[in-house]
Amino acid sequence: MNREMKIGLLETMLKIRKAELQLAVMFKNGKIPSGAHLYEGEEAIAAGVCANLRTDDQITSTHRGHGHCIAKGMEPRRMMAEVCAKSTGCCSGKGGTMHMFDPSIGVMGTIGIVGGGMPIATGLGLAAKLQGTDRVAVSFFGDGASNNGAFHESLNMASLWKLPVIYVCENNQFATSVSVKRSTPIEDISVRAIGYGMSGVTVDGNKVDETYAAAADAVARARRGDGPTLIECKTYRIRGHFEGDDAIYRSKEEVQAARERDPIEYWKNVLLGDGTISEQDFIDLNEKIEQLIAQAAQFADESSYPTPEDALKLCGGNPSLLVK
Amino acid sequence: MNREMKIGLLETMLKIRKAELQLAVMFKNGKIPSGAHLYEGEEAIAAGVCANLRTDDQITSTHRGHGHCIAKGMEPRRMMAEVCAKSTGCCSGKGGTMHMFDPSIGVMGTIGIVGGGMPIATGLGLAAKLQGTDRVAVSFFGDGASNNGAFHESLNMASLWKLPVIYVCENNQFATSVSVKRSTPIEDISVRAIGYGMSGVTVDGNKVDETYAAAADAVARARRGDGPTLIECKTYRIRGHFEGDDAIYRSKEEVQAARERDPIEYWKNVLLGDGTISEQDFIDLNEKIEQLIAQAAQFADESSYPTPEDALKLCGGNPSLLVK
Amino acid sequence: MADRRIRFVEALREGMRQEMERDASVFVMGEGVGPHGSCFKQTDGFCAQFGEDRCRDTPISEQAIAGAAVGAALAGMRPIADLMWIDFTTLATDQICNQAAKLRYMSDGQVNVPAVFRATTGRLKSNGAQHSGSWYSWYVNIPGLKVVVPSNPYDAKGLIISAIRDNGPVVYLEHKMLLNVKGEVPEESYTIPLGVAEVKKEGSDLTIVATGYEVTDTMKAAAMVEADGISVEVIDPRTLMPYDSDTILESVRKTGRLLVVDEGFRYCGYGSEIISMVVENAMECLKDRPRQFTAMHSTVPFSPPLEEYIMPSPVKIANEIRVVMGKSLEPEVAIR
Amino acid sequence: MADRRIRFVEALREGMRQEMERDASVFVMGEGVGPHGSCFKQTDGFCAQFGEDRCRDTPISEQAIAGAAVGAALAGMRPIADLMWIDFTTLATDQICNQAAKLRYMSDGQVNVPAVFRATTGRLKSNGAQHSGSWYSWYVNIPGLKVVVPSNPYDAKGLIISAIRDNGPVVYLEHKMLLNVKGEVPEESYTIPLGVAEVKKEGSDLTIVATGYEVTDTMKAAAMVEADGISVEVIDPRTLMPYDSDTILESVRKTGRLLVVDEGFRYCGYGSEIISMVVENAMECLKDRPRQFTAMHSTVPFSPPLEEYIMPSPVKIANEIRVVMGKSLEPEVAIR
Ligand SMILES: Cc1ncc(C[n+]2csc(CCOP(=O)(O)OP(=O)(O)O)c2C)c(N)n1
Ligand SMILES: Cc1ncc(C[n+]2csc(CCOP(=O)(O)OP(=O)(O)O)c2C)c(N)n1
Ligand SMILES: [Mg+2]
Ligand SMILES: [Mg+2]
Repeated sequence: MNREMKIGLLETMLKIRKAELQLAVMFKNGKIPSGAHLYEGEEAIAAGVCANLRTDDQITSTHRGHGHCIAKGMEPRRMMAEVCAKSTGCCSGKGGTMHMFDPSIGVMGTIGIVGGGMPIATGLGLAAKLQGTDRVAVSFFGDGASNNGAFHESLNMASLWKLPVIYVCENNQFATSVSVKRSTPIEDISVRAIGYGMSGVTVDGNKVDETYAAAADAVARARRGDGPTLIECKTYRIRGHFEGDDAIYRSKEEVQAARERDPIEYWKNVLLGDGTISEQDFIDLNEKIEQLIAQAAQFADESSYPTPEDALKLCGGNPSLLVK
Repeated sequence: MNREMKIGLLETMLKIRKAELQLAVMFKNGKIPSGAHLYEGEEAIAAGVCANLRTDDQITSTHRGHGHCIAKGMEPRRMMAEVCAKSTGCCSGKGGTMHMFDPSIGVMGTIGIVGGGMPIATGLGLAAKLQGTDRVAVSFFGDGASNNGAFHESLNMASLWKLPVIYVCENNQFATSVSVKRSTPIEDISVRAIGYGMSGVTVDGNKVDETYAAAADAVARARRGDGPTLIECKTYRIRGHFEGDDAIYRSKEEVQAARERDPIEYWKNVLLGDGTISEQDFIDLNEKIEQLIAQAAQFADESSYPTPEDALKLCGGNPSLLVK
Repeated sequence: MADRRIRFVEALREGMRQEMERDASVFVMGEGVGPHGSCFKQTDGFCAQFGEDRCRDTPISEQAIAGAAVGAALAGMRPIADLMWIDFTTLATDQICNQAAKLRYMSDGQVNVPAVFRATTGRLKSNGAQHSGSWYSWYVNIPGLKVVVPSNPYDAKGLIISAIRDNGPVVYLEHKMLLNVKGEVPEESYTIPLGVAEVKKEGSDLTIVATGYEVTDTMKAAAMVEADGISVEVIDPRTLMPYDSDTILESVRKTGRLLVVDEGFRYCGYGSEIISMVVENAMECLKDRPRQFTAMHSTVPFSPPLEEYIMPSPVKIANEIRVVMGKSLEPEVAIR
Repeated sequence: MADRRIRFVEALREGMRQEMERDASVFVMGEGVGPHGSCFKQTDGFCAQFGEDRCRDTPISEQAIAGAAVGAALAGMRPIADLMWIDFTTLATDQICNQAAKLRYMSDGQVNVPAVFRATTGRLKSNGAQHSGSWYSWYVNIPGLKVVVPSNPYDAKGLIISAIRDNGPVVYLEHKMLLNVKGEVPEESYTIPLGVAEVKKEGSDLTIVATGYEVTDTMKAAAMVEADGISVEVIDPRTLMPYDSDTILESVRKTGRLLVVDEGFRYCGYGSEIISMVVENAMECLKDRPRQFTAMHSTVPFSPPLEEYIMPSPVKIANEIRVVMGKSLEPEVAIR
């Protein structure tokens, strides 16, 4: 990794973190009509994985997808405006916090049905192969999703057909209130790769160098035509399942311990330690991104809502019945 | 295994074999209204597994379920009458070849949706546990079914909750015309057990002593409360997928080679070799069962069809609309 | 005690708890129903009272949750499978519709499947495209299933108890906008028979059939149009399948006019069903064309103005009533 | 060439083949579609002509098959996902109804999902409870989906080509009892626009709307009642969603009578939809109550006398026509 890339990872993580914390504030202030599932503490996964991707590579994501969108190149303001249900959002307010798209940069959908993005990513990989490109697809999903049939069918199919798909399991220890220990009778979800004859690896999802390296391997494998990889990234869901979830089903100590393993602190220290950046560099970067996010928040806040009639722009129905 | 049990296994396999071959003839003669998926060559699995079961143990089975019903204790004539759509069948003609039930002996359903029986068996095991019994549940399914989401979700849940369920994968190398090599990128399906933290084993499904022993282990484990087991039984689907399928998607040589590994021949020779039975014993047994099946066929043939109005006996609908 | 007012979710919980106390074969399973007591607290306190065996968290495995309920029911239990949002039942439709619904029939009555499949239904402030569906017309269509959609706390309790005691599979749906609504609910156990509608309000000019949250909207609309001198009769089927066609027909024979208000989609939806049933049986009683007012035929959008636009509301329903009664020339919302 | 008669399955295959020849982005996947050429030979010869990449066998993974079709479609391909029997689509309803149907809308038109979900539908000699369903009313209900049910070889070809070229997801259903029926089919490529019904037979006394195999049964029944002096107009919607309400309404305005014949179930079914649409728009044109004749509301039984009992047939439809026309006092089958 060269200097630029190292700083790029830090920048991406900071962008995600600050956007999420800003959204948490906006949620409290009633600026978000729905709940929102925030990604605080898991930034090293989206950042490390997406740093390996080209613009034409494609991803699917989940209900907790803001970070993946930013890491894949979405402007924070388009993400934030969408979360705030505004016409300037990446889906003009039709999608919302759980449903973001920008095919021009390969964001092929954050999907609100748990596991639902995995078969779709499998199809993105299939298309890449059929089209004779070396494009790859990445599917982000949670520990909870790994127990859904969609996981099984997708990984089996991708391995069978040697599709260029990287399945990134964000094991943040929880699926809503349910600890992974209460849903999954194995230690490492990555061992499931064995059942599909594919590569599987578990990394520390709070260390962006580890997620980056694992994804680099997997992307190279996929581009070579050697098939899919399952990457399990161990991390911790710092916040409640959604904003407003008090998350009393776990101890404060546990959360505190996880907070101390902050992925941004970790990477900042690595970069300070190896001389990539100075303290001042960090302060500058931090400020730059704070500004970016503040502007994005303002943009989201000041943007207008879509006009009601827009609701029907793309809807189906029987033309002769629709207009009475 | 004592002498009686050894002969019992032979007897069960012969019953299944002769019933299936008889049904093949009846199909040709137009006695069966639908197609039928026959079990020829796979008898050692049903026989070996069910020999470990008590009457109150419960099974779910598949579209290829005649053999499981017989092995679990169903009278061949009730099975055959059902296949022939007669009122004397085990479901009075409502179920048919793919849908057989007899809860009094633990046949909780042969299910026509591939994989559909696995979550149900999981629930049977859950009930056994909640009811504080040491009853076990067995789910028979194919290599093809092992790629369905139902497999994944069921095994994970059963292992998580340590349910008394035995998942018996009958790997007969095909799912309709699709060779297991074209659907499943691993050699042994039993390795998937690793992904659920449960026991898994592969045995020769044409050797009834092997299937018996593996099931004995698994049933003991389940009764002890130590959770589920995945048993993969390697076998070969001798006939077409259903009667009428010419199965030209594989070579005659391949089928011939499989025929030479006949499970009944194997077990007969073991029993002759170790002095359990004499040639005359075998001839007698064979004749006895031939008679039984001939009578069953006659019973099925001579039984009457259900009366049309019976169709509505158990159906729902809105009472006030049903009768106009 | 007669005027005890509790929330819908409390009534539902009380119904389940009383059945679990009465019958050891009743148990609950689903994602997050365990110690945390469910998303909307439907099973709050159950683990403490009944233990985790009878109120168990599950993996995110909708097919296995529904299927395990089927299996447990076959073996003599009375499972309540919580599938969270009805939108997620799309992952369990094989088990609900091909298995639960059919096993009794296929076996010629040798087995029963006394399972309840619970889920929340309908919209709730920008839940978005994949968390706002109604879907119940699917389950109404399938022989062997019963479908229950309570519209108030009293019904929530009486109907969940009936659903649990029913020997066949029941899909029981909780509208998210009703969960915190309060109503009078007796403390003692009681049942409301499945298949019996309630006349929520008598009236002489127009029959409105509405279900779930739309009962609330419709009652408000009915009050609004009273000023116009329109007397509306409001019927809540409560059980969507089998549904109480007699009560609906009787009402239509009296009023001569029919409007169905439904949050589901129109095509092959519940509105079409009710209208069709009425005209097949009593068209000559209608003074005018029947109408239905449903969610517009659109994926549910996220942004509030869009979502509001496609969904029924008291004002829109009131306007629709005026249209039906010839008191307004144009529907406010011309597009359905 | 104009009078070339080929079977339904050949017409369908020819339509797919011509599109695969024309457009490299079209491909087929499903269980057994590969070298063996599908259960009913729908893709016979495709592997030889196009290679296994474009005609690929899949594992028994309905959710992944449908989902991979969605993903491939998002990335610019035009997948045809073969789900074998419509009964198995219950395992793929999340991908078909929550994903394929919604992604275009959710993304505000940034993505398209030009996928075809093919499956066989309906009964076929004792296929039993889990292999005889119709289910299409489910898909009709979902905004964003189109639903096509051809009733003859000519339509099979023209409609599959339109379905493949359509930029949205299309559910295309092949009735098992039609697959080997022959009809005139031009060799050259042609399309039949989605959403346009066909008047199969003109008549003056009664409009019958029938789809799929019931078009055949209904045409036979219409011929039978000619002797009674009853002139039946038969309409095949061909596309069930969006459906051609104009053609149906025009016919009903002429005949003044409506009967819907459908193999699906009645409650929230296609029959209820058509009846509702007609009375909502033109009740005053009806001389008498509309009726529907559907499969009885029963899980489909295996045994032939039972299966025949619950299903429509030409004789039963003819009798129903006489009932509607007041030429018979009692329906032959009183119970629906
Ligand atoms: C199929 C389905 N089931 C249940 C839900 C409700 N739900 C939303 S997020 C979630 C937990 C997901 O856990 P995980 O996959 O670990 O992702 P995380 O939230 O931890 O990022 C659940 C159960 C859903 N959206 N879809
Ligand atoms: C969910 C589902 N998909 C497809 C089918 C059609 N089908 C019936 S049997 C079968 C093959 C099953 O293969 P396997 O599980 O190996 O069992 P086998 O027939 O070899 O005993 C298929 C695809 C079905 N019945 N259900
Ligand atoms: Mg998680
Ligand atoms: Mg097999």
